[in-house]
Amino acid sequence: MSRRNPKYPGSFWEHFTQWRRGEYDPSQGKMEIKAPGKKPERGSWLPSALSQEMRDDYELGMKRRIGAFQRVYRVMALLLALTLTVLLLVTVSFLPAFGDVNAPENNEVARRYIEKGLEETGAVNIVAGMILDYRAFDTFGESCVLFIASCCVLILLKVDRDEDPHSQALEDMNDRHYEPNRDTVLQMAARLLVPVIIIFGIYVVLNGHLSPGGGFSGGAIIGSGLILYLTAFGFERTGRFMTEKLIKSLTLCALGFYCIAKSYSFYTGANHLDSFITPGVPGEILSAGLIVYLNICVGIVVACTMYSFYTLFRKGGY
Amino acid sequence: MPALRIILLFFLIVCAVAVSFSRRLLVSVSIYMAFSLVMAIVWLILESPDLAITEAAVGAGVTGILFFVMLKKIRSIHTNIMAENGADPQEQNAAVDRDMED
Amino acid sequence: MGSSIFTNYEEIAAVLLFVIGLMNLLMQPNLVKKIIGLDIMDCAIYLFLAAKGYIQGRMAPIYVDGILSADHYINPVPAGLVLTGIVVSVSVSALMMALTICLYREYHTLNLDEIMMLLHKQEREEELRLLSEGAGEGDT
Amino acid sequence: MTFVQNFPFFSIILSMFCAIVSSVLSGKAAKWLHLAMVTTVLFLSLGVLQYTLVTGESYTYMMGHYPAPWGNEIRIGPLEAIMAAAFALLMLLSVLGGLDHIEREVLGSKQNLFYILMDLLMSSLLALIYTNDLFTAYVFIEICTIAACGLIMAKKVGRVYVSAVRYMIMSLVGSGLFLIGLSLLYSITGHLLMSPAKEALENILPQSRYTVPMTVILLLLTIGLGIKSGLYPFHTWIPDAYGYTTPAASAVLSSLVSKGYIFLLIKLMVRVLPYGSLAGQHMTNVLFVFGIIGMIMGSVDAIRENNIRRMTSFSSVAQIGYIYMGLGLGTTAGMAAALFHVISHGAMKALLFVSISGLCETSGGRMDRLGLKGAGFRHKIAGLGFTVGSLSMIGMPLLTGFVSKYMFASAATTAEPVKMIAAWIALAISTTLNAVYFMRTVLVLYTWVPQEQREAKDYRPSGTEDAATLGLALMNLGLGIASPPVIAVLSKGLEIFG
Repeated sequence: MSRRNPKYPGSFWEHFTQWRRGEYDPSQGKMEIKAPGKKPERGSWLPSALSQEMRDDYELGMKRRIGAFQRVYRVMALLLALTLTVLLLVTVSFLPAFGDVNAPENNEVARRYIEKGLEETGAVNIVAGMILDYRAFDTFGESCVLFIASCCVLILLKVDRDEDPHSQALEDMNDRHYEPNRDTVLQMAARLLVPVIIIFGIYVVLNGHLSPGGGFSGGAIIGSGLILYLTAFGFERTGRFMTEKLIKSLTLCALGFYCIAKSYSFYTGANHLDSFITPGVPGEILSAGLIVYLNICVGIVVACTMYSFYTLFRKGGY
Repeated sequence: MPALRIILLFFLIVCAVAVSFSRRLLVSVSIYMAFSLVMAIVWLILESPDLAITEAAVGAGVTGILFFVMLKKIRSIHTNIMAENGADPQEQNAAVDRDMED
Repeated sequence: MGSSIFTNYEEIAAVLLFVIGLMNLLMQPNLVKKIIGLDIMDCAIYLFLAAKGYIQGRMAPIYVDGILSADHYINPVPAGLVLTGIVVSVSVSALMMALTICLYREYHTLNLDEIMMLLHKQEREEELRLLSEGAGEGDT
Repeated sequence: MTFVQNFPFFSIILSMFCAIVSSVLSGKAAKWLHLAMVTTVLFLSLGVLQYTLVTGESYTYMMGHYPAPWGNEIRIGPLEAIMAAAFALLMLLSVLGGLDHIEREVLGSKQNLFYILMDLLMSSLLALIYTNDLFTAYVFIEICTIAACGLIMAKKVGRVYVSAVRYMIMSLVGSGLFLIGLSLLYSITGHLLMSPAKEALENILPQSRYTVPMTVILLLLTIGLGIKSGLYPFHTWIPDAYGYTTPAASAVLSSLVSKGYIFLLIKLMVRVLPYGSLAGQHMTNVLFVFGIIGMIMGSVDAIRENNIRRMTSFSSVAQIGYIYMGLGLGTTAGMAAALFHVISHGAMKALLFVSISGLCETSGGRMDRLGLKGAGFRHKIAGLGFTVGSLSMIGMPLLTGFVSKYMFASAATTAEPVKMIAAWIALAISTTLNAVYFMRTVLVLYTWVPQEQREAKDYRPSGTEDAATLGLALMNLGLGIASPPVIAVLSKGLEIFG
């Protein structure tokens, strides 16, 4: 095994050993940062030994490579865009005409949703009946999407008072930029608008099964009302009622109720058991079985989530 | 009323293109909000009031607010960085504007 | 080519918007515009679905005057799907915005290309540093 | 309806409910809840597996009061049950393996959020496995994506934000393509449930009018899911996403998340696509080519990589290529091989990522090869785990990697001669390249170092990590030795899958 002797520098075995340990890499083109013409000593291309010139050379090469890559990327992306457009346009041209009664999707599925919807779900708004009763599993998944997105934003932006007092102080200081210094116009407008917006949001939520709208749009309206109030009056006023604890417990209760109610309904449905939920008298507020309660839950979750998105973006806390 | 439909759809496409070519981010966000509103009208014409009200509340409302507060947050982070580096206010604003442009 | 290309304005607009949004998402170096591109792309798909649900001369899917016949209302399924989809897209864009704020705090720029270049450089220097340390160890 | 038939539904709802409850719990309580939940899901899935094997047929379960084309439904057979059990087991072992790291690397006040993400990830994977409805699949794909993004950035140090943004962008492109493909499919079939959609397609596909739309739809759906699972030309987010996050998250992401999308793709191929349709044949050919390229290029990238975690991530690209190659063979045997590789790659990758975390820790956090010199002496169990995982990757007999390679090779004989030769050549090249980079790393781990470097510096031994490593190594060994029953269940499940 004389070839394993490290006295033979530059031997194949030495290169192989170095490569195996990660000290030497033939494929990565270290050549471009070596001084030309001179065979470098081991260790001569260390950062300390790198002259400024070589670094500049390296950066220039890097930039050139990235530039070339970007040009190729742009051309490829344009080609991709054109191909995709043409493919999709051709596909669209083979689809049924716009507004066609005989299109494939106007089949027995849609027919039953419309004809039996009132009898089976009790909702006057067919879309609400469909998403909260016939296809409720999707809608529950959708609420979970909102929940998980708010969890991710919490992980990203929430500043914890105890663990990180420095950033908390920084965030508080920054938040002064947002605080209006007794901006009369804004505050008057907010005083007039906020109650109207919030009441309208509640109306949309409660009438979700009777008229357009529902938990999600109503919740977003309530959320924007709260955000307007916060913008006009600052955290001192909203902090009195919208605390972290309240938001957490509201979300927990709403989602928990949603989960339990829907599990009950799925379980009874799949096992062909009788459920005590009845459609009620169509057209009344407290009708349509679970739909009105589910709308309220979704509304609460959405309003809380939107409000907490805003506060987290603004100063990383409530 | 196909004419109205075509005009609205054309407006949507113009908005979408304008978003990518506008230089300032604030303008892009405002154009996006206009896009959402027009989209809500298109859905109203397509007999889907549920979608219209949701898009108006979400696309033009909450998403727009979130975009604005994000831009403002970025500006305040930027001001902090500049202040740490000891730049004077005039320069700070110029730098932020440059940053907000594409 | 099929014949529907002359009547399906909504679908054609949706396809164009989809491609514009997708290209914004892929090509714009600026993160904020990427997010807007994402929203436009999603909106385009929802426009397509809503157009598919429309039926000429029928009403919105809300019972009026006790009419229960399926011949009076448009297809409610696409509207339901779009409602679900809008929630998903707003959650995703809020998450992306939060990520943008964090990235800006970390790298002081909104340009993803610049960030990638910076990282490339850092990685390279780190690699060289580790190699030099290792070489030092080997010599002693 | 017997009580056992409710179990899949219980497991989905249970994991969601645990996530919701965890939002007000402390980190520690959320951890225990998560572990208990995953264990429960494991036993529930085993119960379902036993039930479906006894009855020998699959059944549908209504989610609500309305039957098939109107309400949501899930469908359960032996294949789904064994996948759910395997996923739950892998999740449990990966989380156990990374438990200490989670406690150190995730901020204390945010640990319960981390476990919420894990819970919801489990529920979305279960829903992707069981669902029979395309739109439900879309919603849960989104949950899975957001949860995976949250897991990537949970560490909040270094470049995780960049990784998360790149992952999100690629995934969102994938979701967008999937959603528009789904809308187009809905507009030509009028159904969102898989089985009615297949019936509708069988009626309309003979008309030449629908050939082009169907091809485009398949292209969009496949590329969408391909981007999300890291098929070769769209894999650029993988090394970033797996390379910098906390070990439990890397293990879960590489061994489970991408596999959920692949399982959905298999479901689309079997349940939605009519058998022997022209568009389907094009699709399998395309998948075959991409898979072969991925097998080789992923390994080449791995050889060029010095960072051990990034190297293992690139090896994931190659292994995903194997799976797509198996699907691209277009035969039932190829599909069975791909399904077996889904489980076996999960076991191998989870083992590798868990043991890498231990090895790096005893080397002062270094991840380059030079820094890992002699790490196998410092952390014996992690070294053993890495060696077993590498040998399994290379295809050492008695370990699970050998069985899947053997299945791929024998499945290739059922395909056309051209595909057979190509698959064999690619398998040979890829195995050689695998051997090069994994053996190189194992040799580095056991390079002779002076005695004082064999002592672990500032290393806290962790019982759970060792136990998880041993468990995963045993799983590799078990899947390798006792593969016949697993393969029998897979082929039985595949028969009644459609």
